[in-house]
Amino acid sequence: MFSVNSITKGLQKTSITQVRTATKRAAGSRTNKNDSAGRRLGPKVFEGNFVSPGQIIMRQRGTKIHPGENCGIGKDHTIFALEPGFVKFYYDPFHPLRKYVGVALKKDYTLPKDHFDPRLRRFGYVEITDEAEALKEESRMSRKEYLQQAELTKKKQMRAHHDQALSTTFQEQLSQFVELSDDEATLAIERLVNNYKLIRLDHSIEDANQQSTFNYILSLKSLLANNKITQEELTTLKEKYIKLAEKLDRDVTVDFSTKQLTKYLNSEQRSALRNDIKEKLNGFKNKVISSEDKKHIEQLISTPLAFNKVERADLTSDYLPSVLPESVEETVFDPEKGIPEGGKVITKYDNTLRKTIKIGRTKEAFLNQL
Amino acid sequence: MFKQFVRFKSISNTNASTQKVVNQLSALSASRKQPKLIKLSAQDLIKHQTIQNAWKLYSDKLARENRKMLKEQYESIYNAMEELKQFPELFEAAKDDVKAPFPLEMRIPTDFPPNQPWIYNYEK
Amino acid sequence: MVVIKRFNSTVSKLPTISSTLILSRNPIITRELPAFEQQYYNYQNELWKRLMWTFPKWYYYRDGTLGDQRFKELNKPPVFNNPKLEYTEGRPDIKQLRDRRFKQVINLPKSYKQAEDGSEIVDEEIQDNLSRKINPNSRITKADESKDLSSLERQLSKTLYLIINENGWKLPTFKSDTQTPLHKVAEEGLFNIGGEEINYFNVSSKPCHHIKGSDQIEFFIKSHILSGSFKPKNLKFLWVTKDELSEYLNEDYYKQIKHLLNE
Amino acid sequence: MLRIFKRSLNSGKGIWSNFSNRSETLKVQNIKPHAATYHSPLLIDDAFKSAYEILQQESEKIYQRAQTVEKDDLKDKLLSQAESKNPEVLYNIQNGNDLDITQPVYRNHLKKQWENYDLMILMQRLEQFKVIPDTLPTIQPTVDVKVKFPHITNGEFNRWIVPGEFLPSFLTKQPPTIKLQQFDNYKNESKLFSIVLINPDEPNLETNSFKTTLNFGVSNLSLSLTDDSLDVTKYLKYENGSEEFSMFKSYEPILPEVNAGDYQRACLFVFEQPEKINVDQINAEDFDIRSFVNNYNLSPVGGTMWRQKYDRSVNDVRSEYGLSKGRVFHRVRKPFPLI
Repeated sequence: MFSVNSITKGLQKTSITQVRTATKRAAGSRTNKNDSAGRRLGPKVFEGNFVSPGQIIMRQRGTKIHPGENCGIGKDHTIFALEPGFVKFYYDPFHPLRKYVGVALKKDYTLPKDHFDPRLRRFGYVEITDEAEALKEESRMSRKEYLQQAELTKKKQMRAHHDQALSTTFQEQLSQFVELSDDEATLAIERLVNNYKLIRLDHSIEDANQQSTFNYILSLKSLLANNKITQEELTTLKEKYIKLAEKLDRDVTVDFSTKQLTKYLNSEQRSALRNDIKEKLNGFKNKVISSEDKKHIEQLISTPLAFNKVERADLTSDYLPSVLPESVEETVFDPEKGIPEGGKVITKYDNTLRKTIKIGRTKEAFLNQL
Repeated sequence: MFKQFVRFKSISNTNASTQKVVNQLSALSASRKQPKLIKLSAQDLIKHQTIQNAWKLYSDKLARENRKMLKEQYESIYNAMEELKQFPELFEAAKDDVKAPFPLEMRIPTDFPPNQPWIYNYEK
Repeated sequence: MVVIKRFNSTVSKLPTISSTLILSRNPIITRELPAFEQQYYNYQNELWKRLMWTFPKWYYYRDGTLGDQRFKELNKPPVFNNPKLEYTEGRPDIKQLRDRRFKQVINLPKSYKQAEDGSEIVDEEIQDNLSRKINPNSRITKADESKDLSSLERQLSKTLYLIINENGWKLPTFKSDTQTPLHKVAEEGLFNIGGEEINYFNVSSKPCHHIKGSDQIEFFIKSHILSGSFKPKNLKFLWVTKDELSEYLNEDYYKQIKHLLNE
Repeated sequence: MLRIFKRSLNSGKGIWSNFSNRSETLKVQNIKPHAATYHSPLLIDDAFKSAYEILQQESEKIYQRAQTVEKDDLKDKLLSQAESKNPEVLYNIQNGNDLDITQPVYRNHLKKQWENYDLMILMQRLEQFKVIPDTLPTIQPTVDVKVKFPHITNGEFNRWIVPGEFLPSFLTKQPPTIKLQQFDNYKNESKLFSIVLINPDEPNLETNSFKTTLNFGVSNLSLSLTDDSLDVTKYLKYENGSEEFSMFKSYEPILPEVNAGDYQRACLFVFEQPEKINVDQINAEDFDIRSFVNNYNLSPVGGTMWRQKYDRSVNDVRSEYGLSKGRVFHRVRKPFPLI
């Protein structure tokens, strides 16, 4: 038996270092094989350095550092500058465990900025001074816009045509309501056309009137801004127009559904008219309706300024149903006692009797065939 | 050869036991047996909501009263036992609650009374 | 409002104590539903029936059997959807002999004979037959009609409490020494005044409440009577509901024990 | 027949049938009758009748409690609570009838509706487009601010604008109608408001950055729950010399130049004023919104925003306002640093 000491002593004395020389070791070890060249990671610019847009600030595996203000991040987490400026590394109080790098647009600007302070922003566009080039740039269109031009022009023409048609009808009718000079008539028709367009969009008559007046005042101001008229002229024109508008609004307005001019009624008069018409219409309820009655009812429902589109449809279905109800006794007959001329027999199920019954209806019951 | 297509009445070739299973499953299945969904009108929807609102209010009130009563009963027992501490023997006797077997004669209320509502001839 | 109190140990003289028995007869039938509850349940029931699946008639009554025949006699098929007809209250939507717009009402063949007007034909032979028509007993008993307050068969839907007349109406109270447990005192007292033919269930040996006087304390013990009867000699007694109890007891006293009682 | 919650159904004795102290607007409006083919659930009417009584009694208790309460907000809450289960009110709310904003129950409903949708949209747009903190540090709206341009005859734009959307210049060429719906104004009092419209994206070539321009500024505008908007009627009165409110900057639309950034933000803010402002002291040329708020002790109560970019109508509107032709910028952004 040797003690450990004696062995080590012996080794020191003889100093034998064993080397395996002839054994097979050329294949190398399994774990040491996957070394690669360094990926050259790390920051590429440092605190306070100037960077241009697109310049790489940091290469890394994962987000050791997060992209802060004016910085972007690539798919391999490379951080690059989005704006020219000075690199700043910082912590953000909203994410206390992250390190950030940002680009400050000014040298002495500290990051992160206070949360409630406005951002510092760079404009970066350069004005085109050459007029021809500027015009070219201005008239440049996207493909989408270019392709829509034809349709847009067509729509514009149709609108103009429509307005023209309205103007002519109004021009013909205007003299029935008010006496105006030629200049005034032009203004009045312009006003009425605009009123019509606004009323069509559910504006009240009074709102439309005010809007048209306001439009005219703004157009006068525009003339003043372009030095076409003076301030005094503006005042006189304005007063003149307001007088005209008052005169016009008192006497005439546009009925939206018929596109015709009609006498103006204020809201009280309109509601009175509505009630009056409804009362008249009630006279036709549960009665046989002749073709003259039908015309009369249609006329009542389409009285200018009384009802809007939805109300008119409701009233029509109420007072001019396609078939009169059976409660109108004159239109019902007993089919067993013979069928009058033009009468029809209808088979229907009676819920209370729990069986089918036959009912005769005279031709007067079918209003849609009058 | 020209084959004429005649539509015959289909004859099921399942045997009786299979047909029985089919019948049983059809009694369970939903196909063609479900009613139309209830689509309430605007008025009826409001009525339904009102009924549910009132029911919620009503049952909340009952539950609140019940909770209050139970709390008071508990406090009563607690106070009575505190008072009973003056009499150690009684207190000990009350504390050692000998669990009496639950009486089998106790019955749950039914919608209608039994033929004989009360049993009188009890003997010890 | 009851406030939790702590026992004060500096009492020099021990007060006298008594044990009061709250003996109750539990309800035998279910409570009367308030109007709104009844209406709500009826409404919900209608909704539930409306949404119920169609009755699988073909499963219970096979085609061509006698049962099928009887079922068809009792249940008229619904109105079918004729495309040539006009239906003012909506077109029928029939699937499996049911109008899917409504609840399905099914009349099942009765197991007993029935007269034309729906009343039962009483047949002496089948009085004990299981297939006889079931006529439930009335919820109102004779004791209710005769207003017999000492009967245990009155007010079946409510809890009844025993009160006795000893210089005025009161709950049965028994003097107690400091040795016998409170519930034993109450039990013995009850047997003493009402005979031993009472089957009762003592809820707990703990008192459920106490009322403290100047030199006496009244403890309350809860128990239920299950069968038998309270038959005292020369003692007036009543079985009353919670509401009626307020008329017989002292107003302050009733207020103090109100929360111990059930409807 | 309308078999509905008519007051006749309930013998007309409860608080919900009593209109001596309650507003008529709590009555049900425009009941649509059932179609002939409709079938009500069975027994619904019986249960409804009792349910109505129960809720009505509860409401009566809440009304009594509300009478003893002093605090305005608590009282308003109780008054709203007392009506919130009323079937007539529920019908009006659920069937798109006009709601009377002066009634606590309707006001609270509208407030909840606003908080649950419109306010969320607004805050999202203000934050995403960095309107806060680029203009004001932050804002907690309590007033619903709606904007539309009533002069337009094109149906597509005849509506309240959604915060953040792109608007064409022909639409924004006239001052907008601004509606302020207040929710915490319990007594329908008149309050003073200031409204400003600013554009923080005007190019500033000297610094290669941006400057803020004031495009519209109004002060001392007195509005209440019922009189709630700045509209053409008020603009016309102002034109005719009325002094209902004061304007320290007349409306000038935002007119973006060619390629001047992706878009320009029109930020409209509404401030509640503690007292009248002397508008002559306000510097409209070099306007700073933060100092404006501090100087006059204003509290921002609401706002909205939209975006604009160069379109084919810009040049026409420029000439209408007598402005010179706009600059044209190069399409590509250059890497010149901030000066």
